[in-house]
Amino acid sequence: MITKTVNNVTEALEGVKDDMTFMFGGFGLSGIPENSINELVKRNIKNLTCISNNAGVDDFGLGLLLKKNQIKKMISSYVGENAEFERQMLSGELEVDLIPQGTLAERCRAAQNGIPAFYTPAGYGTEVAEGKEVRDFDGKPHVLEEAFEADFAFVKAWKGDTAGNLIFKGTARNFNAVMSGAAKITVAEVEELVEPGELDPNFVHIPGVFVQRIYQGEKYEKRIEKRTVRES
Amino acid sequence: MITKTVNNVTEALEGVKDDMTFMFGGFGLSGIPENSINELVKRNIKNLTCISNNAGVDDFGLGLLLKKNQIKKMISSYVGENAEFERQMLSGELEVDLIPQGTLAERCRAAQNGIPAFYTPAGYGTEVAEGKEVRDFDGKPHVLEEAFEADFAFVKAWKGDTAGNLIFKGTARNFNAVMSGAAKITVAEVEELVEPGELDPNFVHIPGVFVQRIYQGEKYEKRIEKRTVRES
Amino acid sequence: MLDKKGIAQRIAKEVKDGYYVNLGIGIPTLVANFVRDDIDVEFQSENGILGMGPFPTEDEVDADLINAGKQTITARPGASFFDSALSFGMIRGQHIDLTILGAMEVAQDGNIANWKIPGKMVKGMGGAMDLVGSAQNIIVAMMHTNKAGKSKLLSSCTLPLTGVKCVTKVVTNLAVIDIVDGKFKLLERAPGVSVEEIKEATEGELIVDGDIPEMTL
Amino acid sequence: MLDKKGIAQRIAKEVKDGYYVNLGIGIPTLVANFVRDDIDVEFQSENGILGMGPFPTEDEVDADLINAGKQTITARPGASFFDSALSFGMIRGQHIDLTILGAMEVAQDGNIANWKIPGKMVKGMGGAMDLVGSAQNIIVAMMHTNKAGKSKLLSSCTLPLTGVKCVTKVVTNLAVIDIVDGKFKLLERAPGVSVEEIKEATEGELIVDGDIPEMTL
Repeated sequence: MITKTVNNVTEALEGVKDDMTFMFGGFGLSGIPENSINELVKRNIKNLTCISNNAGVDDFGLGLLLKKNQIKKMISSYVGENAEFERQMLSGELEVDLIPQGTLAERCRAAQNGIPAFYTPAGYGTEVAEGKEVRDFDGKPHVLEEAFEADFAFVKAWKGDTAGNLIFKGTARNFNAVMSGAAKITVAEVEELVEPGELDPNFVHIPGVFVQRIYQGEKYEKRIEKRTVRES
Repeated sequence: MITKTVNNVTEALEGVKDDMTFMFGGFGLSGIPENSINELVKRNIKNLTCISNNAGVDDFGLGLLLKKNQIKKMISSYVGENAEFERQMLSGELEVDLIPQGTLAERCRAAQNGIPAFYTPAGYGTEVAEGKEVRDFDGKPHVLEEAFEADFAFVKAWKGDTAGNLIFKGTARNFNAVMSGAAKITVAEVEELVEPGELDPNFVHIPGVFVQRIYQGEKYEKRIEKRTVRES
Repeated sequence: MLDKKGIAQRIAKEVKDGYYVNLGIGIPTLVANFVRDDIDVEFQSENGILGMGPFPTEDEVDADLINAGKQTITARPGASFFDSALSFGMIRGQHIDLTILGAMEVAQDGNIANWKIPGKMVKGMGGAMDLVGSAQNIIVAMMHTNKAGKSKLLSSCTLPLTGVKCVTKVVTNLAVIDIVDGKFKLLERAPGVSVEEIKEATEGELIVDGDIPEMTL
Repeated sequence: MLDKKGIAQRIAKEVKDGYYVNLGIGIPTLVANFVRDDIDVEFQSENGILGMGPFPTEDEVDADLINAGKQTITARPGASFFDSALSFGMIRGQHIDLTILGAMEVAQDGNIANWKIPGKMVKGMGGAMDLVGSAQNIIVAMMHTNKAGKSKLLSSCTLPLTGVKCVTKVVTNLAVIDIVDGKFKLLERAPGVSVEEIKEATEGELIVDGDIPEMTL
């Protein structure tokens, strides 16, 4: 079995540099690669382009990178409920490329699967489609969108094995699955790292070939943005 | 829970007609929708266009439909080891559209996911690309391929629940997963049909929304094309 | 006049047996509470769940189980989880029967704007552009006028668009309105609201054809 | 001169530690038997498995577990199963390090033909067009001449192509040959085979630069 294990987050992030493009899994704060993000904050590398559906919150997740002005450009679908993100965008400190969430996901998936470009109806007739090729299929206009290119993808899974196989839990799968293998190097952190053979091969969500480095995260805060409960 | 159960293969195939286009899951004989195929043979509908990676063998799977001349056109990637398929093709009795296996899979997946067209490097410079748009991405030529359109998709899963959720086993997942939801109506047959809640939602391969009808197959022969064994 | 709950309650009547439904953030989320319980309906949330259940009890709360509004949720028996590509595949591939979302503006040609006020506010489109770009059955849930009292049902949108010619129905605190042939067509009045009041609150062209019934909830 | 096993054995030396490898039907399948067991290599089969193991014992035979040649196989610990779209995503996305496949013809420009003889025989391309269209490291395993004794290493392919300018190396019963700058470059002779014999069996332009060593297996 080809082994992908690295000993810790320091080894996992070897080679990250100023000016690089990174992908981050997660939706809101659910399933974000907490340990990799915290290490990036510590390393204080700058001028980053970040592809991530959201940008965390003011004091957690990618919000930490934003606050330290490490991010030059965000490629995201949603800003709402992140005051610092909105402030930096409106003030012009931060370049922002807002794109439809499904297009964001599919551009990751395209990179993962070697599809250089595809057509989607999303965004036709809006400013998102400006400057892009539009073509009719079955009489309906579609926009040409291209695969992302990134240096590192940081993803977080529930369980993983040393061969790099990943299993996600609940809705924390989100962008983590489609970003795995979508960058030159994919760094996966997992809550539980097991030996090959412990995961059922029928239920591996992401095969190890898509992952270059895997480590067990030191701790997970797994913060909840909107705790909503009902009476039991 | 929205229920997709039909009582038997007769109900499952309601509406199939001459001249329709069908998708069939399976690779070789592994994971083919045996019960649905046998019922199509029995109904003797004609002039079919069949999208399937292979065409079974002479006396099993789609080979049975071929032998009875029910198929007008095959859209496949591989003919080898199927004498009747090759004979009908070379004699001109059967129209055949041979396309690269990855393109076949991706055109199904495109139909399933509402992507009308995408670019792939496969087939560039070959007769497969004749008449198709070619475009360079990153200096490399790619061929534009479109999503399939089909009336029915017949797929076979290991387990399924009455909500239409599917789980596949081993390499029998193949085209079954990508054809689910890629036609107007998807008919899934399963070895074991269970109640909602019995399948772990983390490990459902195909969500029920992609399946319109589900039934438990009466029996499965699961024939093996090339039994290769080693000494124990 | 309806409150937000009332709007959700009225929209719930549009939800039919066997529907897969995507609910946007805000008023649309409330719709789930009012769907008749003698019909089978499944809710999709685009962050990766089909078969969304009610909010969890304190004991059930799980950071790995949220909806698109980032609220903690539960999964019903028969639910499934999936990645964002397949989730938007469901949407783009028109496997979802009904989409209910909020808006800042809706125009009589079916255009919708709901993600940005240039120079002032940017929420982002999230999954809305994918939803309105593909769905065939789109209901907008919103107040008839904005906080400044200006109509949100316009002859043409002034804000950056989310999608073109896609909205089929609008349910507001004042009325149920269909979009037909590039015009607003008044179908129902909210309880106690007159046709005159609706006309006044609607900047776009409003077709009032015959007697307009008061809605029932 | 090598037999088919010998060709596979020589190619096995090209398989490096940490490689993910796709093996075509025929001679390539045999390569797995000869890979050094002190290196870590994983085999992918495009019908949907990574981490393919040896053939099963009688007891282990499972109709749901086959390779691309439809042979029954086993899965190694750490294996995974996936659908055909993701499988070809691995291939197209260049996640597979080495592709080994058979051919009817290889041309000195790197073109390859292996799926059809017009009017006579059609096997179909299977996954070969996807493999050669994307892989960066493609080794062809084949006999140097066909059954009629005619060279399969040509100045230009005569059969319908599978891919263009893609083959990087050819290992035959007679020689190991690289494709460099649109020419065949002789690297090694099979045991007991002379440079003259190889030249004679090669219709395309063959560069023989200095002394050509006999291969070791």
